[in-house]
Amino acid sequence: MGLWRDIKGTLQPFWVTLGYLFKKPATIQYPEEKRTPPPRYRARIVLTRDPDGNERCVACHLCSAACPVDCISMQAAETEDGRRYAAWFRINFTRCIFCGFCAEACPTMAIQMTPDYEICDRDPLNLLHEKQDLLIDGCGKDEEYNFYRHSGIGVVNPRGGNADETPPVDPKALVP
Amino acid sequence: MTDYTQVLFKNRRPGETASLETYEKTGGYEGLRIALQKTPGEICAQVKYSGLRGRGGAGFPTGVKWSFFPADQPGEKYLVCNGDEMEPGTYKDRQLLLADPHQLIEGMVIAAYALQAPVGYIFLRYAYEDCSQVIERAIAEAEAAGYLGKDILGSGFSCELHLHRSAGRYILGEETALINGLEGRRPNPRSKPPFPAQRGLFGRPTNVNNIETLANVPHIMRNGNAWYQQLSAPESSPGTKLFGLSGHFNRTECFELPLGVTLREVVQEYGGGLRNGKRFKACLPGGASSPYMTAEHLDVAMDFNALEEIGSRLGTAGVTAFDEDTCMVAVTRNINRFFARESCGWCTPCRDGLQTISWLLDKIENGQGTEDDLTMLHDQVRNINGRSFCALAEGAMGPVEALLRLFEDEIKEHIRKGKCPFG
Amino acid sequence: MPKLIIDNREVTVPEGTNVLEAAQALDIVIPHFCYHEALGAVGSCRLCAMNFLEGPVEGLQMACMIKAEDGMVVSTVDEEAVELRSHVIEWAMTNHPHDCPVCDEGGECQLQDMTVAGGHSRRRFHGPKQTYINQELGPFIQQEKNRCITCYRCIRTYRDYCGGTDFGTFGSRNRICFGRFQDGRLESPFSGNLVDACPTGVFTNKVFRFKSRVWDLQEAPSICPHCSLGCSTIPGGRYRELQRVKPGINRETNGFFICDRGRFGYDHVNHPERPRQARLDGQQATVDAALTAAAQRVRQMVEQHGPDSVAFVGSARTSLEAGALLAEWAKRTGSPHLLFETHRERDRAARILVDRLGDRACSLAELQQSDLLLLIGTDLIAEGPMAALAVRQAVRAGAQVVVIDPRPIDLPCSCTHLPVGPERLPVFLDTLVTRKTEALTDAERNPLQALLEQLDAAKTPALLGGADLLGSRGISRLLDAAVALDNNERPVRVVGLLGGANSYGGALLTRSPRDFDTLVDDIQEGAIKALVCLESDPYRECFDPARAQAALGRLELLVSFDCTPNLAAQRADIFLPSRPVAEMAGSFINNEGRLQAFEQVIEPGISIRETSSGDHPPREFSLETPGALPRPAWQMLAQVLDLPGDLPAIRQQIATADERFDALTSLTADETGPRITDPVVLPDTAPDELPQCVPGETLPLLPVQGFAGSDWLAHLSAPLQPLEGEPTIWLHCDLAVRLGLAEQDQARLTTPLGHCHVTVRTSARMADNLVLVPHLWGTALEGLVPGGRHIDCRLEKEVNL
Amino acid sequence: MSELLPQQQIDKLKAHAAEIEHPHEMIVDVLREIQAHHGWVPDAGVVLTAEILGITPVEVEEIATFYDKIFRQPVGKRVVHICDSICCWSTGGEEIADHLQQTLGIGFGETTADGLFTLLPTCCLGACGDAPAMMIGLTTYGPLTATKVDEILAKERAELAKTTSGKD
Repeated sequence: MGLWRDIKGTLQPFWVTLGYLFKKPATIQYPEEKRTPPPRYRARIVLTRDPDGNERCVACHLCSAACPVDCISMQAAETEDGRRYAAWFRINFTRCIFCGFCAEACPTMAIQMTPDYEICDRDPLNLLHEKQDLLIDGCGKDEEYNFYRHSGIGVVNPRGGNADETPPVDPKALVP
Repeated sequence: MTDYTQVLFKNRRPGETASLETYEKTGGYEGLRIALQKTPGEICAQVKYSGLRGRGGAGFPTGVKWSFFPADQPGEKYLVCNGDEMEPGTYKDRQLLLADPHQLIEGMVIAAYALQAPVGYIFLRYAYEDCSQVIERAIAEAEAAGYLGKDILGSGFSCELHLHRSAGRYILGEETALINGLEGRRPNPRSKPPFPAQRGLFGRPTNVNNIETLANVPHIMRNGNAWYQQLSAPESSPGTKLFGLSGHFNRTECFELPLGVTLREVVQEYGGGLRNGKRFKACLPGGASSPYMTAEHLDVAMDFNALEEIGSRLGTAGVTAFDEDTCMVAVTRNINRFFARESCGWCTPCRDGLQTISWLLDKIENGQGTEDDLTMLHDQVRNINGRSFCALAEGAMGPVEALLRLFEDEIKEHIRKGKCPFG
Repeated sequence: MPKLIIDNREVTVPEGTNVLEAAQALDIVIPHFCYHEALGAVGSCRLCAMNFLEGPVEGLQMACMIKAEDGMVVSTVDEEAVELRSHVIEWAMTNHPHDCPVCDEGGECQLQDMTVAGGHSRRRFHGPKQTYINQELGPFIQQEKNRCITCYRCIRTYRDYCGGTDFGTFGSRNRICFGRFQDGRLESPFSGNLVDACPTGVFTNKVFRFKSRVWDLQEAPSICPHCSLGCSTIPGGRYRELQRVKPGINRETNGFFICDRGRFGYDHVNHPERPRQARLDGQQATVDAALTAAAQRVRQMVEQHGPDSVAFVGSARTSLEAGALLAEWAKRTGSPHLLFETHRERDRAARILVDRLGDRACSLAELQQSDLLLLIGTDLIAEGPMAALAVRQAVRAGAQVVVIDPRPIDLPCSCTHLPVGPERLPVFLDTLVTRKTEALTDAERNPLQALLEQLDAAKTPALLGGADLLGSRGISRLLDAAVALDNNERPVRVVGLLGGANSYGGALLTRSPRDFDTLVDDIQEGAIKALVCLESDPYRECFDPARAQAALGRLELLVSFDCTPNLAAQRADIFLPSRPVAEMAGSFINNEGRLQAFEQVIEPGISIRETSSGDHPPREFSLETPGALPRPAWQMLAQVLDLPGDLPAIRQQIATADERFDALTSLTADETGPRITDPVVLPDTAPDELPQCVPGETLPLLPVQGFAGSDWLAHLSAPLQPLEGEPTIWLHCDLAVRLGLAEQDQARLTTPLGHCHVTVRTSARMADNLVLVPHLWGTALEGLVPGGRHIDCRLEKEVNL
Repeated sequence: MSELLPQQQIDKLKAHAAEIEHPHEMIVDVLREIQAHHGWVPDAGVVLTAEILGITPVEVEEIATFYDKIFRQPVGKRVVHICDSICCWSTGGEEIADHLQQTLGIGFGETTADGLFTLLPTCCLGACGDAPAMMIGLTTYGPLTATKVDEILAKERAELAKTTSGKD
């Protein structure tokens, strides 16, 4: 039995290899040829905008908290109308492992992964992407979500002006 | 209609308020004279043995409450009359004051003497401006006649009464909230203990009684306990009670009836049946916070204990009737909206729980309810009942709990049809 | 001591403990909102439900409202209780917005914790949410009313605990909101505590707004450097910037709260002009070179002119470790001149207090238990704000407070105030000692007689006095009074408010009977030629700045270690950048002798915010962190002395050399700390009586401390700038009338130091015939150093043209 | 300030407040006096109350915003409170409320353009026997029908016209 098994074990790989000689190769001639990855492929990270064209990122730090390699850093700031946003936002792609935790953690759909995997560079500083490098002019995967329309604290609509809110309470109101 | 003995309403004439003269003619202030001959302890004992129970809604024995009061303690002590009658369906105190206000003054002076609390406050709700004028006049008359003020009837006992006019809000009917209101603080209820008898108004011992309760006291003093107890049949609930009828009755008036009359007698004899010959469906037996009674309860005696046995409460005996065409979900929704609006906002179950129930009942009544909403409604009632800071939310649960218990089919019909079956 | 069973585990707790606390003693944490250890329980949130199975109380109850009693059997995991808790959370969340991503409470949100702990996760209520309009509450507090869950903690903290009067509860039912009557700054000096009290993000720290997430902060237990009380704090920093301070919990000192000066006074650490570079004769130098030069030149000076020619001056913000090493340096040179306070009266008062305090020392926790508090010559809000809060808690428990002080004292509680001139304070103290009332005026006699009777009857009396106004004689008499008022049943406790965070430790280390005023004479005469300043500014922080500045110009060598841009640092021949409290570990001894350690929070350096080029942090690499040169003073001093430079070794060294500091070797920053009492080197004979002023052509001017503007570190903190205000003087209404001045008038104040423009404030609650001027750094008033003495002044009304 | 309360009355209230031990107990009384005189309690009225009683405006506002019968916003010359609790609701209160809204041309919480009437819902007025009921000023009316409401409003209008012309 032992001998037979050994012979089979030695010959079978050759048989398999032989079989592949007559099949179409799985590899492609990158970079002349390019593969189209599936839409949920996890590669280059972008910051998206809401349907009104404003930055979705509210600098909540959840992505940076979730990031296992600490490649995201940012500073929150506030606009005149009370919108929290990222004064600067940096992803260090030399460190990024494309795990997607940041996109998972993002409560505003701001940070999203794209299938664009061509982000290698000889100068590491070029892989330090700032906000202007990350921000795109679109909504990405969700065409509708606008955090400030659901947050319940004003900003895009006057306070109490969103669909699921009552107009502001006035303790001096006449109606009991 | 049986001719029951009229005690509190014996001087009632339509559109007329009994003067001091009329009151005195019918034995007014005799109770005070008798009381001043006794020691404070004797009066407390007599009230205790008379079996008088509080008429404000809870039915707590008045004499027992008085016996907790540290009458011997030196320093300021206060007597407060709770005239914040705001329970929907209740208007008996207004009728009583407009008919014969001196009963209250006399009752308060006797109570002040019995409790050795010579400063009294009458806390009156905003809407009773007519009563406030009547009370002010009665106080002035009583003072002029020596029934009130310094050295009453030569007994050496002095008593002063102040009238405080409120500015709305149901919660002030809760005695500790009322005390906060009198002090000019935000009228949230206080935690008990300490009870008002230990630390009440301005941190001093305070006794709070309902108008009708206090108005009974002079009659007990004058006529004795035996007389008082024979006024009604049930041993546990002696005396007469003012029944205020409202809702779909033919006659919506206030009657003085002995405790223990049957609901049937109230509905048919006094209420004169229901409007347009409709059939009786349900009623609130004692204000908006009392669980519903239905046609099957018509032969239940209207007294404190009997109603508790069937899962309801006598409350203020403000009987509001609903005819067969009434949607009980809508009724409950209205009542619940009242309680949600009148919550003081102190504790979470009342402040936010009642709001949740309002939302659920709105949804069901508007035909958007689901089975989940019904489950949630059960959840809410189970978790609010007995869990709130004061009795307001618990009272609010009375009708909701009764709705779920007695009219669950009606709720399900709303859900099934996707609209209110009563149109 | 009731013994009860919770979840099948037995626990014995002190009398008066509630069942929620008893469960906590077993490490069973049940969600709660309205209960707070400092605020107590009110039973409004209905969250901490437990099922009482056996004992005096039965059924489902709110554990915070039930006192633990013998024989109770309680279940916290009972199904009913668990269900109710999840429902209460659900109700509380009914109107709460889903704005956690933009909420600054994130990371320390108790509502979030309680929601998870309470078991509520899926929203069933889909009705509309309530919204509110926010109020503008001034520079410290940001409000977002929509987040409110109406737990009433804010009002109970701000108004009940802290005594603020401009904050209330409005509306009713589910439309309750908390705030001011109208927009405006929250006036209480304890307003910052709203941030900690609020379990969610209704009240957040406006200064810290959007700066960092709390999980990104570097935090460590620390001690507040802004007064002598030694409150426990937890500063937090990020990107080399100190960003906020929150209170640490120390049940002996500050409890759970801190004052706004402590909370918002941290920014001196980030001051743009903070000296970070070592200097040698006006040229930049390495720290090592400057240290070597300092050691060498001091040695040379001693060799040439004898040990008497060098003086060493620390300060009240010098850590105990650095102070002890400075003392060691002085000892090695043989110099007899070693002081830790350049302000004559604060120095002398601290030493006398430390020498005699002994068992009379009284922590703030003990102060809360007092039944009679006599505050004489102290304005607690300025000199030790948290002590004022302790006094308030005593009053809430029924204590009486008597204040004898010339200032219009604003305590957060009721008190009896005798506004008398500062010259009367010694007379009053004498009367307390001798019980002889001859020296009193008729108007003074009765209240003082009554006070004596009250003091005799009191069970736990405490005397509080400030070193500033009482001076050395006053503090000495205060202690005499305590001795005289002792009786067999109880001692009289004493709280002395000292100059700074380590005044007490400095006093323990001082080895010269002289004070700085006499050293100035020596400098003037040329006997002292070299001065080593350790985090002190003898130019301005002394009793008589004008005299000191004239004399200090004659020094041949000035060495300064400091972390603030003060005059000594600017004029030093050798300057060494030291680190503030937040950037190093060390220890302080507070005004009751409590030794407390603090840890390092952040590394020094210029923050990323300042070094960045706008939209992102710098992209250049550098081998060194910019501005990271400062070192802890103790480390630099150890180098001078050729000692090992790590803290444990230094502490060991100090403890070995001086057994009073034994506890240093095992001290950690999160403990309450042991008390150290020991006799110290007392100052020599008392200085001349303070000059009495006779009202006449000139007016007596009394410089006093203010809440924000007269603490040097607080002054360097940008967030506190709004509290400093304009130069102001206070007059009694009657005096104002006599001078033809009215409230808010502009006046010209002339003193021997020059002229300045001031705003007139009047009060009926202060001493007559006196002009009070709150010391204000960075203005013409900075030369008017508080110190219990009068300066002649003139006041003229200014007419606006 | 005299517009809120006559000086004489202010002095009287101040004197009374100085006499009593707990001036807070007068908060509601003073607010009601201001309301009786001025119709409603503006911010200045809260400040005036605080000044009369020697307390802080916050303490007054806490009370003023709690009670529903203290008006912290401008109201018309007459406030019409229509009961919406169970007894009035079950006897046609909603129809009366609708009728009032239509007749006056305003919704709840609003004031008629001529500044005469403000319409507010209220909880039970204690006139359940006379349901449906309403309260105008401090006078209760019931049982109401559409016609009766019209009559009452007409009467109130006439009275208002009289007092206004009398003043002029």
